[in-house]
Amino acid sequence: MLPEKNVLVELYRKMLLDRYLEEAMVELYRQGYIPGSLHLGIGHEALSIGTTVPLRRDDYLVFSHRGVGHSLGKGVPARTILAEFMGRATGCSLGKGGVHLSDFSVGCLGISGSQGGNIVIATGAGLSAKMRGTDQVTAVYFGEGTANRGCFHEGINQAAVWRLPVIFICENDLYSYSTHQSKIMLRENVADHAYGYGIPGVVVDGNDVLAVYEAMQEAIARARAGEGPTLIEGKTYRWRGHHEKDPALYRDPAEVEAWKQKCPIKRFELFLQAERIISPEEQASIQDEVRQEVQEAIDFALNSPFPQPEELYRGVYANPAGILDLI
Amino acid sequence: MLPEKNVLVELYRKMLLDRYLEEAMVELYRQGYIPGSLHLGIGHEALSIGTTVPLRRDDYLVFSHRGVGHSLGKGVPARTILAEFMGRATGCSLGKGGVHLSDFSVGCLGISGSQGGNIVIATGAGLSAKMRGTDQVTAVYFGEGTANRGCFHEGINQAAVWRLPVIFICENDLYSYSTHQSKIMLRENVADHAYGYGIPGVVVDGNDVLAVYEAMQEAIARARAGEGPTLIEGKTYRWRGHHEKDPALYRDPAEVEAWKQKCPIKRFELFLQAERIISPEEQASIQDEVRQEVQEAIDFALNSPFPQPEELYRGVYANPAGILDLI
Amino acid sequence: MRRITYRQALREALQEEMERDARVFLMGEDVGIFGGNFKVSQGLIDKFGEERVRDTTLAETVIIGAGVGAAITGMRPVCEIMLADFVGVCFDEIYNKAGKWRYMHGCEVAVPMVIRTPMGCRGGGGAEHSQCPEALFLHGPGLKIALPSTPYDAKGLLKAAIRDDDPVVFFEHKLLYDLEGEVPEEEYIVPLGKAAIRREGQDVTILAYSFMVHKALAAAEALAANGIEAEVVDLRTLVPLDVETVLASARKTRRVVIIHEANKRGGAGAELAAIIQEKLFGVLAAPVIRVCAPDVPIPFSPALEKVYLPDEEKLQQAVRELLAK
Amino acid sequence: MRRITYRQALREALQEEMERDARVFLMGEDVGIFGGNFKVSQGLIDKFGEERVRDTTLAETVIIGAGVGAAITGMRPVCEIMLADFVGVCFDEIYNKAGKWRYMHGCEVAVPMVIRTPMGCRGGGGAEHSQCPEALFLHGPGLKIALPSTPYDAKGLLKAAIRDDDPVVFFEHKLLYDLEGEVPEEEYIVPLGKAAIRREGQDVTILAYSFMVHKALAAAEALAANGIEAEVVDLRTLVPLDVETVLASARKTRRVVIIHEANKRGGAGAELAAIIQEKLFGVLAAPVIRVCAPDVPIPFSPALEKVYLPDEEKLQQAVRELLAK
Ligand SMILES: Cc1ncc(C[n+]2csc(CCOP(=O)(O)OP(=O)(O)O)c2C)c(N)n1
Ligand SMILES: Cc1ncc(C[n+]2csc(CCOP(=O)(O)OP(=O)(O)O)c2C)c(N)n1
Ligand SMILES: [Mg+2]
Ligand SMILES: [Mg+2]
Repeated sequence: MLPEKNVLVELYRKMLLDRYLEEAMVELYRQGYIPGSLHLGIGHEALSIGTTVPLRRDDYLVFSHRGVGHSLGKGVPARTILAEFMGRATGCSLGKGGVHLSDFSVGCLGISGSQGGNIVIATGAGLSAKMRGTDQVTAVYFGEGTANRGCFHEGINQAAVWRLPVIFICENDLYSYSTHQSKIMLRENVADHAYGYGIPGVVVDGNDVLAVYEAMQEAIARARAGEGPTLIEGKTYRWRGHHEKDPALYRDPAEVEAWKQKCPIKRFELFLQAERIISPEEQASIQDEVRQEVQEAIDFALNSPFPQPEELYRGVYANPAGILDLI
Repeated sequence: MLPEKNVLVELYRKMLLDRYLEEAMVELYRQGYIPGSLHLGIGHEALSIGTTVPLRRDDYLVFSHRGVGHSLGKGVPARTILAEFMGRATGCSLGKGGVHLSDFSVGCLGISGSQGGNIVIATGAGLSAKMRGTDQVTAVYFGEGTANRGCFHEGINQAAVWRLPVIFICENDLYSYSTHQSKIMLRENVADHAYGYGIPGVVVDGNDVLAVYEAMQEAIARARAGEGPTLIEGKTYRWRGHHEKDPALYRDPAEVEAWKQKCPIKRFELFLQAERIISPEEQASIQDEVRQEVQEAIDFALNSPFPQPEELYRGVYANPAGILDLI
Repeated sequence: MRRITYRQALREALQEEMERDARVFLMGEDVGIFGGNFKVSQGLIDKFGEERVRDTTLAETVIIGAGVGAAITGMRPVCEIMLADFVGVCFDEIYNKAGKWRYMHGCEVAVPMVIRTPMGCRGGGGAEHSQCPEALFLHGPGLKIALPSTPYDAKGLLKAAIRDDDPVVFFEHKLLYDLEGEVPEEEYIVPLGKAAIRREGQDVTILAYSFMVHKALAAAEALAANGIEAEVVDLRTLVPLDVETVLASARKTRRVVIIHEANKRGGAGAELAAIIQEKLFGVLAAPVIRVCAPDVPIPFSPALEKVYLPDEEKLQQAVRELLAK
Repeated sequence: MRRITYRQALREALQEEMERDARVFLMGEDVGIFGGNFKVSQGLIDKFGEERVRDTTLAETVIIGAGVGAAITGMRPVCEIMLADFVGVCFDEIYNKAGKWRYMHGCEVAVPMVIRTPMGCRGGGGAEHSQCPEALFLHGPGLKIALPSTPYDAKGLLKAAIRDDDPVVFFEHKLLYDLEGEVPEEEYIVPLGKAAIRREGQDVTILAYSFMVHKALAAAEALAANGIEAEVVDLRTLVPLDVETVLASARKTRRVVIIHEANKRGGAGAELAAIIQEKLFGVLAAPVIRVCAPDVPIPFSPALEKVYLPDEEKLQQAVRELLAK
């Protein structure tokens, strides 16, 4: 069933916002405004947006290193995301996190630097929601590479046994860093592991935002109804290198090109036009709005201060009584 | 196909040896000769013996905390096993290991104190055999509880991808310590996970030594032929507590009794008699021999010295150059 | 005052805090009906039900990881790791997730969780079932570390740890569970970061924690018979560390001996010695000495374990040598 | 002499040892065609093929666990952990398996493996991608620890580590990969356990390793301009530790400052300070001082990272204060 128009517009708007913001980040990174390694999710938008838009504000999200889209989808402002990546005091994690984006006001719980560490944390967030008697859902994200780690097994199995409201989402983009999926697993689908856990495993076209949205809605419904976790795998592709310093020479340019042809945003635009859901004028004005939002975010971030030196020592402990003498 | 008589006798002999030795250990533990926690495998004999007898001397074994049967099956002398458990210098690990039984001369590589740590080590032993171009097989053991740990996932998947000659054997005895299988997994079989790894998963009656032997032979053949790993799950039951201080009150006595009725040794004896493979006289003489072997092991261990104090410092490093000043 | 065991004291702490605060719950392997490997949580499932006393899968990564996830979303988990040796299999979760999640994510969210785990040798545990890994967590920013030595402290520190808004790694010693001691009926807390002077003396300061406090007291008694008066300081927590009490005692006696069961190299004694020599240079009459296990894996054979373990004799010997300097 | 980078030096060590000994092989994430995250193994797959330069799954537990399994059955694996921060996810495998397998199993089998891993801050890595966790392994019996600071040592120590029959945790520093230095064409080894005096001086001893050696040398130059002659000792390996060289230098200068990038509490500096104050009590003219990062998670923002990191200014300052005492 096709979602309401406002949902379709939101999906489109947020996919665009994600794309434009990440494209801007490519530039900002090149110019030296973003330190460290930058992992972008360009190409993944149908998954990051299609799975987050159907969530409620009080649902939890534990994404991973390509978390710009997920954050936007869940409602983190573009400007605090960007300021965070630029190490500014106004960043959503006060500039202390960088890729560790968080915004507890919209349920973005943070990310784990060790890939897959987020999976077991999500199990705990799901447990917490269940114990507190809310119907909050937790969504957690990882790549097909990360699915090889042990915490995938531990986190999903425990959530299955306790029938926790957690949705495990594998963003399968064929590569983990330079390594092709064929080198790290024998089966075609990560979702095939669902069988062993006795939970539903769903494979979707990760470039089809409506298919993703629908699969997510079903998983959310199951989770809220107390029926436990679902493992969703979306097949997609990252357009850029593993991070912005990786030229990704390990991929065949033809393969990259073929996937770009399957651009999730273009595809959704064509659909929206063909179905006459949004007019060309509406589309243009959404694009303008989004461009402006990104520009405002850039201005905000560039004009934001860096954290004060004293910030270094602040906040290690919630209760620092007795601690400071050791610093 | 029924194995040759000499194999059948060996299976029987070793199951008996395992049983008698472990029964003796119950007593020795009670008398204070065995320190620490003692985890016995009484009830598991069809699995420990049925999977080790078909291995070659140069194959590798990485068993776990109930490793008496596996050690015996692979050819570790009863006396060095017992001496080890009694902390004697003559033990197979010089008394330094206790439950960490090892005997490199017969391919017993040791055990991991953290359950499941052996699984990834086995993957490495399999890799080593493959790289050295031998056709050695590695067998690794774990309970259904341990199968919940992440290293199960990491070890099996890597072995699958590299098509390593490793046989992953789950000894499912329904309980991990006090916890029933129903509390730790939704599916009935641990072997159901094989599906996700794209390798064969086999469930056998773990109290039927011939079924176990046959499943193991098939897995060995696959492994030696370079076709990769197999996951075998044997359904069995431990008769005693998790360890010798655990009265196992969490189990229904009727359940225990029902499983004792399915005693793997009794069952095999009945088979051997029904098929007239061994005569009552042969059986009696095997029993006598085994009893004597156990008695000799006890005498040996009781008469063995404890390690000398200097042993404490010896052997931490293979190359201790430059190290000793820190001890 | 009534006397109860360390185990009972811990159980009371759990029970009282669970009664007091519905967010507190237990999870770990076999903590439910079975009551935990050392029976600390025995009976609690009858009071609080399976929801709040949770048997987990045999999977420490998820025990701790889920603890962090629950803690940052409004619960106050008390996670049990069956033996302290197994912190290695969930090390990233304790060290990097529990310890740093707050700071990395904007210093807003608290991670109020307790990781209870039994440590130490008790005869025949061997290299992977006997360790005292507290020093590993000393190096980890964001974590607190408690190591009670008496029933009184076991209860008071555990209650403080549960109420604390930071992650506390709480080490119980296997050989202390059966120890009896005075524990008042009335509610009390032992704050994290306050050492206890277990015995006063002016000749030498012995710093100890957990089970070794008792070895230190035994050694002090024996030394007293020879006219040497040792002051025994029970650190109780390593983070926060009660530097003030430590330095005050060291300033008074001018001689310090540290005892811990863990091996020496990179142990907590190194940090203590480093602090004391820095702060009291010129005050001390002798170097700070460490009495610890040697840097070898823990041997299984009790014949070797005895040689391995620091004890009152080794401590007395070290004190005597130090005073002779 | 020809000059090559630290990265090239490491690569040469790998290549030469792989040529020399068919049992040596590499495994880790993206070490094959990609050449590793820091390109150390680039090109080796062309020389040795996929069998000996193995891309693993993203699963550190199996990278190290399988390394142990291969090492005890006749191979000599060199395992790469992409960043030193991730030792936490395979901690049990390194600390308890690699380190103790031999001892627990009869002291017969050797565990000849190397765990290579890049550590340190390089601007914007944050709390989980910048750590220097060497101190954690210092506490682990059975392990050796190498931390080369120059291309020469990178090659010589890596070759020594690969030939060593014990497990060696080999820390490379991210900021050193591009450093050029003299490396002879001829075969050589830098033995584990021999410190190098990088600069002689009589006023103060600076103990350093890895990247901080260069900060120490920079500070020493600046101090020399003010008439303070610092002796800079590069420890090269923490286990074995060259206690002799350390003590000889400290005995000469009577003042010791330790610098390391890792945070202070429970860091390697604690052990060094503890040893030195014990061995040289009465000889030292001042306490042993540590210049380290503070005990906070590593902040992402470069503005804070700069405040976080120990550097030549902080070191100079500490030396000056020490000499003023
Ligand atoms: C435990 C751990 N090992 C290695 C890394 C380094 N690393 C970060 S992302 C990545 C690849 C992840 O691949 P995948 O899970 O497929 O996600 P993708 O990057 O494709 O989105 C690696 C190896 C890490 N962060 N954590
Ligand atoms: C990582 C780890 N966690 C916990 C333990 C303690 N422990 C030892 S055996 C065991 C239960 C194992 O159950 P299972 O795998 O089913 O094997 P079984 O004992 O039934 O043969 C537990 C919890 C351990 N040794 N290692
Ligand atoms: Mg991927
Ligand atoms: Mg079991």
